[in-house]
Amino acid sequence: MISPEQYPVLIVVTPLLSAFLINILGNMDKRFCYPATLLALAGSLAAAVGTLCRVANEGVIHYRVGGWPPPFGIEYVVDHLNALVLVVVAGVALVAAVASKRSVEEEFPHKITQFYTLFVLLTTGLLGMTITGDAFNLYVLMEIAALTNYALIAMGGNRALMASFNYVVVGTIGACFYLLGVGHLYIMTGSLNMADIMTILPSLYGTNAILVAAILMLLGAWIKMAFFPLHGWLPNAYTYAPSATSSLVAPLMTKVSVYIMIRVMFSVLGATYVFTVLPVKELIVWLATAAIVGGSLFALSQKDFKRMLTFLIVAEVGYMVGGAWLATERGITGAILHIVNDAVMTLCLFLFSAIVVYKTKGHQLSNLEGMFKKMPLTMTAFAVGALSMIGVPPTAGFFSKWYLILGGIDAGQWQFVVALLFSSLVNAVLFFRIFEIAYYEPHSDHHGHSAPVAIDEAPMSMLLPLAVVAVAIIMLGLYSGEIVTTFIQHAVPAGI
Amino acid sequence: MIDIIVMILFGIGLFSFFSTTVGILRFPDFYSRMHAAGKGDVFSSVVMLLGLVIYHFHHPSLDGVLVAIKILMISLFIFLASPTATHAIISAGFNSGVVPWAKPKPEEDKQ
Amino acid sequence: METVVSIKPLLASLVSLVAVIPIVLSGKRPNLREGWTFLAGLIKLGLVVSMLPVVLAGGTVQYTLWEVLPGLAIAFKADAMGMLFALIAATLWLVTSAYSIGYMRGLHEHSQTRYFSFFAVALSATIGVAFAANLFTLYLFYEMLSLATYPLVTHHQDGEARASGRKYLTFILGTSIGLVLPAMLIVYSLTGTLDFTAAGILSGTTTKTVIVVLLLMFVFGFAKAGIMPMHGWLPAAMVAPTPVSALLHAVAVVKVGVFSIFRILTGIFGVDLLRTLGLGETLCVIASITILAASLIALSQDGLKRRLAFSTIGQLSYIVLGAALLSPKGMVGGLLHIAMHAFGKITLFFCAGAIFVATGKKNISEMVGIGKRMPVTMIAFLIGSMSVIGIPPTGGFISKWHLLLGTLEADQLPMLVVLLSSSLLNAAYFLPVFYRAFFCTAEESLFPAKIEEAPAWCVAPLVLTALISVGLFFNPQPFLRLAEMAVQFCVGG
Amino acid sequence: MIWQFDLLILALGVLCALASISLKDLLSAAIVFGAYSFLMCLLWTEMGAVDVAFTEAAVGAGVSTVFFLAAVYHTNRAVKPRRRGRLLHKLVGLVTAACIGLLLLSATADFPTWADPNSPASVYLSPFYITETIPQTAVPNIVTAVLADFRGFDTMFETSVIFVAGLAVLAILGSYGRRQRDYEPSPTGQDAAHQSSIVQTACRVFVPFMQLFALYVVAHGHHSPGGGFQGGVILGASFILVAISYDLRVMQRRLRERLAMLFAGLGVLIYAGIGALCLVLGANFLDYSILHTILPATSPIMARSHGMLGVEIGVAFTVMAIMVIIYVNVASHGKSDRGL
Amino acid sequence: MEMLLAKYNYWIYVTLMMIGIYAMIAKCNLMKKIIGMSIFQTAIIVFYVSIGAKKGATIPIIAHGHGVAHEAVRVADYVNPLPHVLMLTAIVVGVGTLGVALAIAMSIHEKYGSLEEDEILERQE
Repeated sequence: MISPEQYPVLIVVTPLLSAFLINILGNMDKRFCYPATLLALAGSLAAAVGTLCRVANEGVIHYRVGGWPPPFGIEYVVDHLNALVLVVVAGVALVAAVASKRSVEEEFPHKITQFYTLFVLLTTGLLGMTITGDAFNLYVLMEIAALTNYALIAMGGNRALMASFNYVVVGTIGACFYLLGVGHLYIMTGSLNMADIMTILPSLYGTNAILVAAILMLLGAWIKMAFFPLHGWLPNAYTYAPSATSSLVAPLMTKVSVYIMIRVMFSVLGATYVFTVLPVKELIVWLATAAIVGGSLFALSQKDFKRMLTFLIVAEVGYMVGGAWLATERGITGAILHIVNDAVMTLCLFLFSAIVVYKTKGHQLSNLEGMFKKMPLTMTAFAVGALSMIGVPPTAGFFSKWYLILGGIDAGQWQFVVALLFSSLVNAVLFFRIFEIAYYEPHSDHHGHSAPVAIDEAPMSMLLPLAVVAVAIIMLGLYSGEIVTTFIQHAVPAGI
Repeated sequence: MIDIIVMILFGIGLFSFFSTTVGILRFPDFYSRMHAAGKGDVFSSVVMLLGLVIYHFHHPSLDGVLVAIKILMISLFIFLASPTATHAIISAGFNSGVVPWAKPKPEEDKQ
Repeated sequence: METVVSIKPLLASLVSLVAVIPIVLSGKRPNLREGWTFLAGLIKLGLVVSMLPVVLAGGTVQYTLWEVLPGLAIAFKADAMGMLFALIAATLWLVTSAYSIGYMRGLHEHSQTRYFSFFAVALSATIGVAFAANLFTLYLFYEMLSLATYPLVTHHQDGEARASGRKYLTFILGTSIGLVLPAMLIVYSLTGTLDFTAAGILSGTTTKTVIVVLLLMFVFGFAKAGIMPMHGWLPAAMVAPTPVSALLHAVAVVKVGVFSIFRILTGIFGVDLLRTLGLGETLCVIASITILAASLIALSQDGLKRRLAFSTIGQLSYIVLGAALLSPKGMVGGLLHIAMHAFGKITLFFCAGAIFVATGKKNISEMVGIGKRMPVTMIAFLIGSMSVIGIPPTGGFISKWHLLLGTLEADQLPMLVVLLSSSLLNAAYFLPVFYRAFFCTAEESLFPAKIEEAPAWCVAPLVLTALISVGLFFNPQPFLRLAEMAVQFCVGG
Repeated sequence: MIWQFDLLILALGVLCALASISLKDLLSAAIVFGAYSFLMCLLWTEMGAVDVAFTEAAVGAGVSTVFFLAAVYHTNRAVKPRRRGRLLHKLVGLVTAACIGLLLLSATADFPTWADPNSPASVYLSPFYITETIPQTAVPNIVTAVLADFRGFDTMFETSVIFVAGLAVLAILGSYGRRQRDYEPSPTGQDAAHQSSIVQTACRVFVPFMQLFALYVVAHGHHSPGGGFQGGVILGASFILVAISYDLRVMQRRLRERLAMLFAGLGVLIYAGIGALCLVLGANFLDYSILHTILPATSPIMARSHGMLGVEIGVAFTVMAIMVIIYVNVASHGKSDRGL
Repeated sequence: MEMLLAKYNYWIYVTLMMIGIYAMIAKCNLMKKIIGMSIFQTAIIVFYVSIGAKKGATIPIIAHGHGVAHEAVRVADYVNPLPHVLMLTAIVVGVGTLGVALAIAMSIHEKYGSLEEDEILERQE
């Protein structure tokens, strides 16, 4: 009944519609929520995959919402870049949803309905941000994602409240900056459609207004993605968020913001403007270097496992921003590939932290003692994610880092290369510290012959997703060549 | 002809607005200020709206009449709402124990 | 020379990895578990041997598993050099497994299942390195080996193990991520490929300085080769159970290090390039420093295993030196020494373990007169040390002989001196052990004169290895042949 | 447009803004802020943005002021006089504000002069909307047409934003889902339940008219300023008025929280559902023109018009319900007992 | 003078925005932060609406609906409707954010008994 023509919009509409259904059903009976959520996200994922295949076969897809031709109506544009990101977002959301069951029942039994409705709406927002080809539509979806995000984080209670309030303030500033940027573009070009703006823009490259617009939009994206000097809000927000929330938000929010930055750079302002007219290339790569080094060092100084992960996110954002601004083909490829890989890696780590919280009621490093004995499978899966963060082949992390470093070498930005290697080393230290803690049973310093710890694995609903993600990490690693040749190399703007 | 009436109504309205403002600024205490505000406000706005209504009969047409009726309804609304609001405010003030002004010592009060 | 495309190399590497599953599953029933280990070992050896004819016929067995990125494939190639190494590793794994059973059970070690499974993983990594067809694959298995050996090194899970485990990872991972990875990336961005070729891939791509930097990055980056100052982890890792030290730190890990260096020098840089740039000397100097320093330190060590560790460091640099001489004979010697030293040193470690099992003694000073109690072990010890020193009739002599010839061939007389003097030093730190063990007056002796050997599971392997290293003197085949082929292949002369 | 008037309003607006952030008493700050938004809405009427002005009047000056007051009522109303310590923050704030200000000012130099009929914005896209609206959608109010049809997709998500906001407030404050609704007297002794009968009577008179008016605004949105949002807000406001003049529970007897939530969901469902219906009928999402196949006796053009009406109704539902929900939760601090 | 006439809207929106940002960053009281936030958002609305303004044009509602639907509509008569639509969205988003922010602020107050940032922070320790 529904032709493949409609897949792009289905990606977004399926979760949107079902969000409200979930809410209505949930008010009748809580138990509907979980399966309904899975169903919705699975549908969205299916549509996303369908779109991906179409893009792979027939190239860029344009979809006119409401049947109005762009630039008058809103247009969905699915090209090789966001087709990929869409699948990742839908997939990650689905896995996170599967894993969320126990944590949600544990952490806020009274608010299951609201949680899942918001959860699905957040996914909708992220998907919409990714798929739209209209600058203003992007803002609206950004706000949906943001509002749901605030609420989901605030549901953590206690310290999460203040964190989420700061997030509200900062996030609003970010979104408003983006909106202002769009306004500047609109007043200068009179259009809101990204592709349209890009065609009009070259005649205006010289003007101050466009410069300001660029700065504002990029600032907005950077605030949203917690790029180094602007990262202040992230650690608290993600640390104190409920684990079900953080395992959705931490992998996706920053990545999608990075995607938006790339989108703005290459599909609104245009690569030539960003790299040649703007004088800031070097500066930003330096900032990214600072982000990587700073993030890694902060992570090194944390006692709190989850908090440590949040600082790693800051560092990873540095990777991607830096890679995108290296202005070399390999660098940008690496950045895009890292969006995909890092989403999955982060998901793996945060799913693990969710398990830790669920099992040990805390997320300090000390909570991990003896984990290898207690839950070997979980730890194995986590180890895969960790190795990927370190960048050990054949995990996914290695290959994106590979491209990034090559890009850095091509661009002659050695400080960036060094920073990447440094952060790999730091990650190695971080995660092997964790392995060590988890490998030695608590207070077993008498030749290891401690009381045998009973095996006590995580519940299936959490373990299974984790395992899936671990496998996915390795698969992504092995297929990264395919991904690059099929999708990313088309996404990299020509003439670099 | 119509214009003149409109002028006059506007004049009255403006004047009483002015006096209302003066009253709000100059009256000694909460209650009397509210008195000024309540009365003057309602009266002047209603008068001015009437002026507008009449202005619309310049060239009578269906739309004109419609607009006029709408304006009349607005004025009616104000006529009901504003006093109620004033009343509510004053009684709230009274409940929270704002003392009325007595002759000898004019003391300031917070709204 | 014909190339056979066959999945054998991959299988040879994977078989022990797969074996982990049954090993873990049958964790409750030790005999079955060790049965699996042996089975895997046999299959592995069988696979390796089955490829031997092809290689001896001058061919190679190749298999490309998966091309991840353009010019970045997980590919296997069984050529002479790799075959040499694989053969050693596969053989010694069997022996060591047997020995481990005796050792672990003799000491009632805990969590043996974990021990055996990671042992298997380590082995498949080793074979993977041996058969790696390009730097990327090599790096992949190199890292895998580092990770797999960590639980083995820190098997005791006590404070000491924790500390030395840290040291181990810091050295191994630190160098491989900090030096090898970037070097690899630079090579890739220069040449666009990482395959090992006969003539090397770097020639004519870049300036001498870059080459030198790369060379240093690689040589020090493969810290498993224990070139000073990257040797710190080796003595520390001696906290591991002796079989681990024996296999991993006399054979697998350290030899993987030097093997990788060999591969890089021949396959990436290419002998000619190094010759033309005259980088051999640099390496020679580095290596000889390590040789002498290590031997001197070894003299001062009282812990038997620590002494062995330092001697290992020294001996490894022999191999590097052999490669650095860039002369056919020298390189043959180097490659041969991989084999010879492996057999000799593993014998020594077995003896140390046997002594520990039987008497619980770790220090040389406590072993006065032990020969009266454990004659077999100590005889084997003598043979092992002779082989390491290079005294006929042991295999060690053959390799050292080639090395000496190599120095002459490359007229590097200082190196000749270095080799000889260090051989003296070796003698100086090995023979006293043996001497004090047998030739001491009854009252000096710390042991009753009744013979009381370690369990048979321990003794048999060490006797076997000892015999092999003697046997290698009389018939150094197939190792010599392989080494010569490998050298001739990459020197091309 | 009389620019003196314009400027005057803007100046007043700036004054109000300054006042509302500097006042020490949050209650008055909130009220001044209400005044500020009202000035803004005057300004927009005066610039011809009637719909925006209408919305701002209903939302900004009306409901959100109420929200503020309710929130202040439940928290403490006085701002602590700052001792020392905030100097750094002040400095950072000033510097940031200055930088952003300079940045934006530098951009204004390139802008076309204000209200220039030949500015890109006026000549590029808008002519299409202005000329094509009647022929293609038969809706005189261009804003409604663009809102509900040309850019209807935005509006759908904007409705979802409202929905999300309500849900978020529930999730954060609400004891929603737990059934206990304990009555507790409000912190201040003064009892709002005994509002003077004058107020109650007046409100009783007003409420029906307000709701009627709201429906008029929704329905007449095609021809005059207004539409789903404004109507919905007024509708919500009427309930809020009941809640204020009587008591939260009295209001809840008329519109229970669960029912409200249902309405909210329903509203957006109507909107998205109409979109999906178009999808099912084989057109693109939200392409109302296809609806003429199922609507009796309608041309594609009128179908668009009707479709818009449908979605506007949906919007009205959601907005009304959510406004009520937010008010209820904010005013009663989550336990919707009796409110202010 | 023309300069002033040409740009004063934009200048004043910048001023409002600066006020908003300043309040959001410098103010210690959460409510003040929220007020600042709303001012910030209105400032943007002023900006957009100013973009839409057009000299000599009237509100974007075509006179007498169906009556003159068929005669040509003169573009110059009507102001640009697009920014209005966008700003309707912005206003709604604004009130949404406001509601959420207020809710969070209230539960913070419930938890820590204060709306002053610094007090809350020291009570968190």
